[in-house]
Order: sequence, then C-alpha cells, then structure tokens
Amino acid sequence: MSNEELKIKLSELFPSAVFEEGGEWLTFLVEPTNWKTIAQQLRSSNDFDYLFCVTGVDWKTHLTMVYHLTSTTHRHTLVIKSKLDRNNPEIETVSDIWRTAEFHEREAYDLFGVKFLNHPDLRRLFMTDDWKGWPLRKDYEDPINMIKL
Amino acid sequence: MGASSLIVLIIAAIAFSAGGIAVAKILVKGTKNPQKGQAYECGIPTAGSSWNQFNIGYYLFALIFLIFDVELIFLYPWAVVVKKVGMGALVEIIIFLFILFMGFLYAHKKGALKWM
Amino acid sequence: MLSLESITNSIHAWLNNTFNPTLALLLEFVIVGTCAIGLFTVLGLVLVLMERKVSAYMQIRLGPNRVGYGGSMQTLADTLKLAVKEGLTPDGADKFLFNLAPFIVIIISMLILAPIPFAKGFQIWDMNIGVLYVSAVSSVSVIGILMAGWASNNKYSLLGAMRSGAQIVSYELSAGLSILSIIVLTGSLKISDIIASQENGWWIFKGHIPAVIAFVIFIIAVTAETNRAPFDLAEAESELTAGFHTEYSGMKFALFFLAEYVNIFIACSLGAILFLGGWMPLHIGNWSGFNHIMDFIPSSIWFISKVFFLIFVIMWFRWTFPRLRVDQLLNLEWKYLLPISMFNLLLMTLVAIMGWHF
Amino acid sequence: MYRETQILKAVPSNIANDFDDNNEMIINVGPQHPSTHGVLHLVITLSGETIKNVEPHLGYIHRSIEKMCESLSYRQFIYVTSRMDYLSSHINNHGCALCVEKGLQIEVPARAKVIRVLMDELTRLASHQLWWGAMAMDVGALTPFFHAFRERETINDIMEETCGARLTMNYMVPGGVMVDLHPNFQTKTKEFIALFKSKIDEYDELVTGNIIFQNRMKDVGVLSKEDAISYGCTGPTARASSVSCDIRKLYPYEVYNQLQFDEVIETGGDCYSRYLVRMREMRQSLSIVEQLIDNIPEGEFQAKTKAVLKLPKGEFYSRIETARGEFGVYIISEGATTPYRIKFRSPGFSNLSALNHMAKGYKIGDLVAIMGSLDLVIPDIDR
Amino acid sequence: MFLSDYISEIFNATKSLLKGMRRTGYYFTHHKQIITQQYPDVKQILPERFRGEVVMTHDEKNEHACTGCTACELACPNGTIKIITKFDILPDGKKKKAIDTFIYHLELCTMCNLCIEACPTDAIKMAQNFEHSVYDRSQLTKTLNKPGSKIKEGIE
Repeated sequence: MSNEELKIKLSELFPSAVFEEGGEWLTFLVEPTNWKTIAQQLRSSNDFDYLFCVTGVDWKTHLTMVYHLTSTTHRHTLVIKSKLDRNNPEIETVSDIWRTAEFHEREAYDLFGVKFLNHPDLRRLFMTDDWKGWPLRKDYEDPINMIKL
Repeated sequence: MGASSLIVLIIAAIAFSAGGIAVAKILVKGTKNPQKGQAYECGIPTAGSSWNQFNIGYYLFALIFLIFDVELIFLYPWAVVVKKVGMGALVEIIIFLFILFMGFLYAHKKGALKWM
Repeated sequence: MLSLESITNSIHAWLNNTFNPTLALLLEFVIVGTCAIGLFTVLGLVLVLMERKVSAYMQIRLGPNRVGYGGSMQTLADTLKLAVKEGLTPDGADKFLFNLAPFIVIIISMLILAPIPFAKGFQIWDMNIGVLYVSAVSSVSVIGILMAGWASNNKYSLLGAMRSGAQIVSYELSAGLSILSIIVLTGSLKISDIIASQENGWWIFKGHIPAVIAFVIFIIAVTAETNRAPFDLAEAESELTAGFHTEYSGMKFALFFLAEYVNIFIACSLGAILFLGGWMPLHIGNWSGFNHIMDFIPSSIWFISKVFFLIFVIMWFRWTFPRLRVDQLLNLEWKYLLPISMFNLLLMTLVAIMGWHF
Repeated sequence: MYRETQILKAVPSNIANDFDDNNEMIINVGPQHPSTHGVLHLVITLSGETIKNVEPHLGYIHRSIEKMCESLSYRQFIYVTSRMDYLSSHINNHGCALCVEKGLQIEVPARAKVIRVLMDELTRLASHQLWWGAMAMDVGALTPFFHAFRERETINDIMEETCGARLTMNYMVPGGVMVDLHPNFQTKTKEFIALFKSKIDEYDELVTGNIIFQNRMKDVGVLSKEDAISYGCTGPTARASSVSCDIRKLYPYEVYNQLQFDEVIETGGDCYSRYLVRMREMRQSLSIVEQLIDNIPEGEFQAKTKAVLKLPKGEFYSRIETARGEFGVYIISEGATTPYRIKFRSPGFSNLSALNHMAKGYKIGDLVAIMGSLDLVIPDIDR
Repeated sequence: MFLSDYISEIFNATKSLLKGMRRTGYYFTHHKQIITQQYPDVKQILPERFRGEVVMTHDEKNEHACTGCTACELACPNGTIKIITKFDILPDGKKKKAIDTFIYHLELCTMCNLCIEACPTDAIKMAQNFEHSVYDRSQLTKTLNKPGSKIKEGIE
C-alpha cells in the first residue's frame, strides 16, 4: 500500500487524524492521551504488527515520541509522532500490543525521562538506578563524564 | 604389603596436600579486603545465602540410583562364582535382573527418572 | 632382565637384612609414601601437559611451546604460579569443610592407587577384592566434590556439586555392570588374577562382542565419573563458570585439578586392567615369534602405554564433543547405558557358562 | 576524571521480594561470565535448574554513542558506529553512509556499490564464522572456535589489505568508499572462496551433525512467528521463526536486487533453526561474493561530495541488514553540519528482549544455548 | 518397530560422534595444518594500508609537507590532533604561518583515517607499527614533526 492509499485509509479510520508532510513514510501525529486506542486499532485493523523503532526526540520546547510501525504482510510503513510536555512527559505504554516496546520504552524513559503509564517494569535500563538526569536531553550536563571537544 | 599400606597412602596424601598448602601459605603474603572475601557471582554481590532448600529432583535421583547401586553390590559375589555354578547362575541372575528391571520401569513410570 | 619387580624385591630384601623388622617396615612405608607422592606429581605434570598438547593439535595450534623444550616445563611453571597464589577462603564459606574438601579428594585418589599394578609384581597392595575396592573408593570422591560445592556458599558451586552428585552415582551403575561382565569371565576380583587370566589374549579380543560393548560402556561411564567433557556438568564453564571449584584458588585449586587428572589415570588403568590385559604384552595366538618379541618390551611400558592410550581417547572426547545437558545425561544413562549393560551382562554370562570365549 | 566505581546493588528490590519462596534461587550470570560474550548481566530466577525468569541488566558498556554523534559531523560520526556491532562494523558504517546519502541525494558510483556489497557479505561471513565458533563453545565444544578463526583470519587479512584495519574499518564514506580496492583483493578473495567451500563441510561434520549438539539445540528456546514479530526480532533470529524480514530482499539497497540469492527461512523457531539459518546464510553470502568478485565495474570509487556535508532539514531513516538483523539509522537534521538527533535501531536490542520469553521453563544449560543462538553482541545492545 | 528404531538410533548417534572424532583426529595427526603464529619471533609484515599510528613523513633534508592548515585537526572526531602554529619571518620580512608542534594523542586515536583523507598536502600518513604498549599513558602523546624540521619548498 502506498503512502497515499494508507493516508486515505487512516483518514477514514480516524477522521480527526493529522498528518505531517515530507519524509519517506507517512507521518501520523497523535495526541498522547488517545495513543493507546489508536495503537490498538492500528494493530488490529491495519495489521501494523511490527514496531521496529521507538525513540524520543528533545526539541528543547517539547519532547516527541517517534514510533516506526510496519506490517509484515502488507509491507507498508507508518511513522507515529506524539508531542509531549517537556516538564511532565507522559504517554500510555504500548508494550502490551507490541512487546518489543517494553525494552524500547524503558530506553526512552532512561534517556529522555518519558513516563510510560502502565508499563510493567519502568526502570532505568542503561544507567544505574540512582542516576540523576536524562542524558539524551539537550540540556543535560555531566561535568565528569562529558568531555567538550 | 597389606592393609597398612592404605594408612601410609592416607598419610602421604595428607602430607602432600598439607605441604602444598603450607608452601603457598609461606610464600604468599595476601591482603584482605571486603571485596576479596565475597563469593564469586560474576562480580555482583549475592542475594541471600546459597544454603537454602534445594530442589528435590537431585536427591530423588541420587536416591533411586543408590538403590540400584546397592543391588549391584549383590551381583559381585555372584559374578565370582558364575563359572562354577553354571547354568543355574544364569537363571538366577535373569530372575534377579528381571525384578530389578521391573523396579526400574516402575521408577520410570512414576516419573522419578525425569529431571526436574 | 632388570624389572621393577626384581628391584622392589631386592630393596625389600636389603632393608630386611640391614635393619630390624620394625625399622625396615617403617622405611618401606616411607619409600612407598614418597613414591606415591612422586607418582602423583609426575602424573599431574605429564597429564596436564598432554591435555594441553592434545587439545592444541586438535585445535590446529601449537600449544605450550616456550617453557622448556617444546613447552615441556609449562605445567611446572603453572604449578609454581599456583603455589605463589593466595589461597582465598570466602567470608561466607563454611571454613572447615571448605578447607577439608581438597584433602578428601586427594586422599581418595591416593587410596585408589593401592591396587594398581604398574608392572609385573609392582603393586602396593594386591587385595583380593581389588576391582570392587577401586570402584567403591572412587565413588567416595563425590563427597569431596559435594563438600567443596556446599561449603563454598556460592550458587554456581552448589549447582555444580548437586549435578556431580547425581551424575557420579548414576554412572557408577553402568560402570559397575560392565566391570561385572569381565568378573564373570575371570571369576575373581583380585587384580593380579584378572591380569593373569589374560595371558594368552586380552579380554576385549577374547570376550567376543559383549566384551567390546562392555568396554565402550565402561569408557563412557568412566568419562562421566571423572567429570570429563562431554559430561563435565559439575564444572561446566559456560554455564557455571567453574562449577564446584569456583571459589578455590591457589594451591587448593591445584589439588582439585591434580585429583581430577589422577582420577582419569586410575579409571583408565582399571580399563586397561580389565579389558586390555594390564601389563600383559600383546600376544597373538600361537605365533611364537611375534609373542617373543612382544615379551621383550618391559611390562611397565605395556601398562603405561595402554593407560595413556585410553587417556588419549578420553581427551579426544573432550576436545570434540559438546557438553550434554543435565536431563540428557540422565536420559543417556537410564535409556541407553543401563538397559544395554544389563542385557550385555546376561549375554556375557551365557558366553562364560557355555565357554564360547577363547 | 572518571566517575568512581559505584557499588552495585545486588538485585532490584522488586525481585528480592519474591525471594521468600525457598525453592527459588536468584543467580547472576554476567557481567563476568564465560557465556555472555561480553558484559551482559542476566539476573536469573531458578527453581532447581529450571529457569523461572531472566532479566537482562544492560549498560555496562553504554557509551552514549547517540549523544556523541550529536556533536560530530556527518563524515565523522560514521566511525563511531563501527564500535557498536563490532562484528559487522562494515555494515553499520554502510547503513550510516546510506542514510547520509539519502539526505544529500548523492548517487553512488557503480563500482563503489559493488565494493560495498562485497565487503558487507565478507563481513557477514566473518561474523557468522565467529558466531559458529562461539556457539559451539557455549554448548561445550571448544575446538570449533579455533577452526572458525582460521577462516575468519583470511577474511580479516583481506579486509586489512584493502581497508587498513581488521575489525573497525571505517571504510564507508558518504558517497562511496574511502579508498579503492587493493590490487590483491580479487585473487585473495577467490582463494578464500575456494578455502571456505571445503571448510564449511567440515563445520557440518564437526558440529551440525553431532548428535549431542542436535539434542542440545532442538526444541530449545522456541520462539513462535507471532512472538518473533511482536518482540521485533530481526535477522536470523526471526527468520528461524519463518518471518520474512531480510532487508536485502524486501527493501533492496545497492546492487542486491540484481543478485541471485535466497532469503533463508526456517520454520522451527528453536535454537537449531537459528543455527541452520546462519549456516545456510553463510553459503548464500559466499555465492553473492562469488557472483560479484569477477564483475566489479571499473570507474570511480567515490562520488564527488562537498568538503563539509550539510543535510537538509528533515528526517531520514535507512535500514540495512547486518549479520544480526535489521540495523536502522534515524537522522533528524536541522540543516546544520551535525545531526540534531541520531537514533540507531540495533538488532541485538530487540532480539535480547525476547530472551526472557524464550528461556522460561528451560534449564540453565539451555539458556546458554539460547544466548549463543541469538548471537548477541553487547556493544550493539548498549550503544 | 521399537527395537530396530532403538538400535538404528544408537547406530546413527555413534556414527555422528565418530565423524566428529575423525575430524579432530585428522587435525591431531596433520601438524602441517597448524596456524599458530609465533608472534615475537616471527613478525608478520603488515600491508601498507594498515592503520597503526599517524606519522608525519620527513625527507632526508628533514623537511615535511605540513602547512599547519589544521584540516586534520578539524576532521578528527575525538580531538586526537592538536596543531600549534607559529609565524616564521621570511627573509623578505613577511610573516609565514608554519607549524610549531604537531601534537598527536595516540591514546585517543581510533585509526579512522579521516585526518589522512583530509590532509591536502599528504603530509601525514599511517604507519604500520602496532606495538604501542607503554607503561605510562603520557608516553603516548607524541610530537610528530621532528625537531628542527621545516616545511618543504613550494608547498602552500
């Protein structure tokens, strides 16, 4: 399915859907509050069964969670973006829909401080449990381990 | 030499190992720190004592084979005299092993020979 | 001809002639003890080097080749290294048992040396239950392993000890049955009698197929009993780091290591005694010319070469096969080895009674 | 300068609470353990020998490569990716180069494309060879490791001659490859093909056919197709569970669409299937190298690029098939000389997340086999 | 049938094990296959592209080709190279930029070859030396331009 077809189909499914232009794949902007229901519908009706990349981006004013979804049967790809409040980033977990998200969300929590609601085991993944700060945020400063070139 | 040689061998073994350890003790001036005294578990402090109750599978397994092992001891005197007794020994041992084998099959049926 | 038997006899005679009987006996004890310790050391050095060389050649590399000629002094250097290493005792360990375990292991392997005939008449004690004694005492070494594993207060050690406990007990069974199938033929448990019965041919040749089957089962069982790969579950390094001796270091570790190799030697010498005629030279039927040449080779050479051949086979196993899993180990024993060896014993009894063997 | 060694906590609190059950035992495997191939730390809950739960603890060699890349230019950041999955460093570099080229819309010369594919496949072969040896070592056979290294060494020599390094080559640059092939490359590679063809049968003789090995691997660590997809597994791990996920076939890059090769798929989903997939993949890679070695087109090995690369504002994602699975590079550019944010989607990370699911209910010896069959490279997971 | 299955199972298993033993046995007896390199005794000659460390080429007149343009310093991803420049006074009174010291931190270098690629005058190149171990880290910080060396004629 091409991007256009996918866009039409998704517009039917979610009438209030907002899409972002440009980029290789169709980008679908969702609100963090209804991300869980959208994810369930994407998984069940459109066969987006394979979540291959979950990451966060720090835009200094807000955070964005980016989900790359693809379908192993139809081979169409969709990018989901969700804008989060930087001071209190919260989003529903999708680890029960795509189990790979469990680790990826832990990583995002570890590096960006995004809180995934209802995540089964939301702890630091790479850093030690008592680490302070969120290393991949743009304003993160670590005078000991970071060497400015 | 007779049975006294066993005592000699035991003394030799103790002398050998004690000597080795003593030499090491004399040669080495070790240091001691809390990390050194910890049990090795890939560099992570252990959680709890390892002297806890252990799965019964191991014991059950050892127990059953111990029984068979004892039965095996009974076979030694028999084996020595097989040639003298002749055909009768064969019949006897077939009966003996048959019963043993039945016991073995029973243990198998009960699942005692499955590793847990 | 100068044989080991005549040397021991002459020493015995000289001691008895020069000293009073008590002193002579004491001196004899000292000599035996020193010889046993010497043998222990030499066996350790030689077998460890052999293992390393065999593994190296199988792994297309050279192996130790720096210390001494062709690396011959490598094990000595390693022993020295171990001797100057600190022997740690973990804080949480049961200190008494922890330090006792290596002693037990060494005592057991030293004790089994008693009935081993290294040459014609060169034997510490030719007891009348020799074979039974060897198989009985050798299984005591599991206590040392269990003790070491338990006392370490380390989970890897505990798992390793538990594994080896179950393993050694069970493989004792099929080893015992295959030993029995030779006892049926010889009618004696005395080691000198067993060797004497093979004067005109070794049991592996004389005993038909049952003897060959018994031999194969014996080798497998012995490999398992000595905790060698592919049955080295007690110290499976990719699973339990070092198994029951994880916490041991320095000389205490060296003792475990040494005991392992001496146990292999003993197990293989039992195999050589039972199946390959001990120190008996190779005789082919009535071909007197060939037999005569074979007789010229000293009996000690015959014994040692047979034992080392078996040791090589066991090492060959180790450097070829992957390790079995715990439940597969058990499966192999009760599903294959035990029924086959039981059946084989009956077959052998039939052969012995009917006199079908040569 | 460096943070002082922190005293590690024994077990996370939520596991320690379950410890009251006397039959259960918590055991740490790694970070200093022979079977974890690096510094992976697994906290295993055992009942007897049966695994109840496996929890990976990561981060022992986390170097924050993504953060580092934010301050490196588009030429510079490629070298860092060799340090992620060091066994397929070429392919990682390739993925990054592809992503930068996608942003800059550079057309790579035909010769460079072929060289890249050749190097990728040689790297894949070398990686699988190492895996084969390590896999055999995990289940207790030590000899195959050395046999594997003999062939791997010839590949490393070829790499060394052309790229200048044996492991972390940094040979790919945006627009092509850094230097042209060495004159000896073709003859040496042909020698290697001849050598490896005779040796790969030895591999089967020594390990694949071995009854102990088969028993250790078969029906162990079964991963169903649905689970493989749900856990985001890629590469041989997923293909053993009959998931078609070879990027080379699905989204062909460079010259893969002109080549004759099969996507290796097994249906078992157990360790043995994963083993077989990699063994068959080695033969496929060999045939790719064979197809290309005599058909390297003449011409430029590098496209003309500007001295300072600036990606246009936007987001670029490129995916590539490494020896372990799908490697994704996600660059967000703000139009500067350095990326605003880079995300590396590493195959090992997702594959590892399936470990707990796979290992539950099996023995501790099986865990080692499962880890071996996943072919984990820890720097790839930690990044 | 059960018994024939049982026997053939044992037979096949034994065969597979013997196959493996034949392979290792082959290598045990064929010592020509050994691939061990006796490293300190026999040193391998590394190919000329091997990246061991960065060196600056000097000709017999103790002249190098480095203009001190700092292209390599900029190309380096981890601050391995530090160039300190000075101004030479030419005979005609003009000032000319030249390098004073070319500092190279081998301990930071990842042998990525980017500096060599960046150099417009081919002043630096990769050497094939790989035996870098020293007892003190500070010994790995090197000055690449030899004392008293100066830039070649005609290189800008």
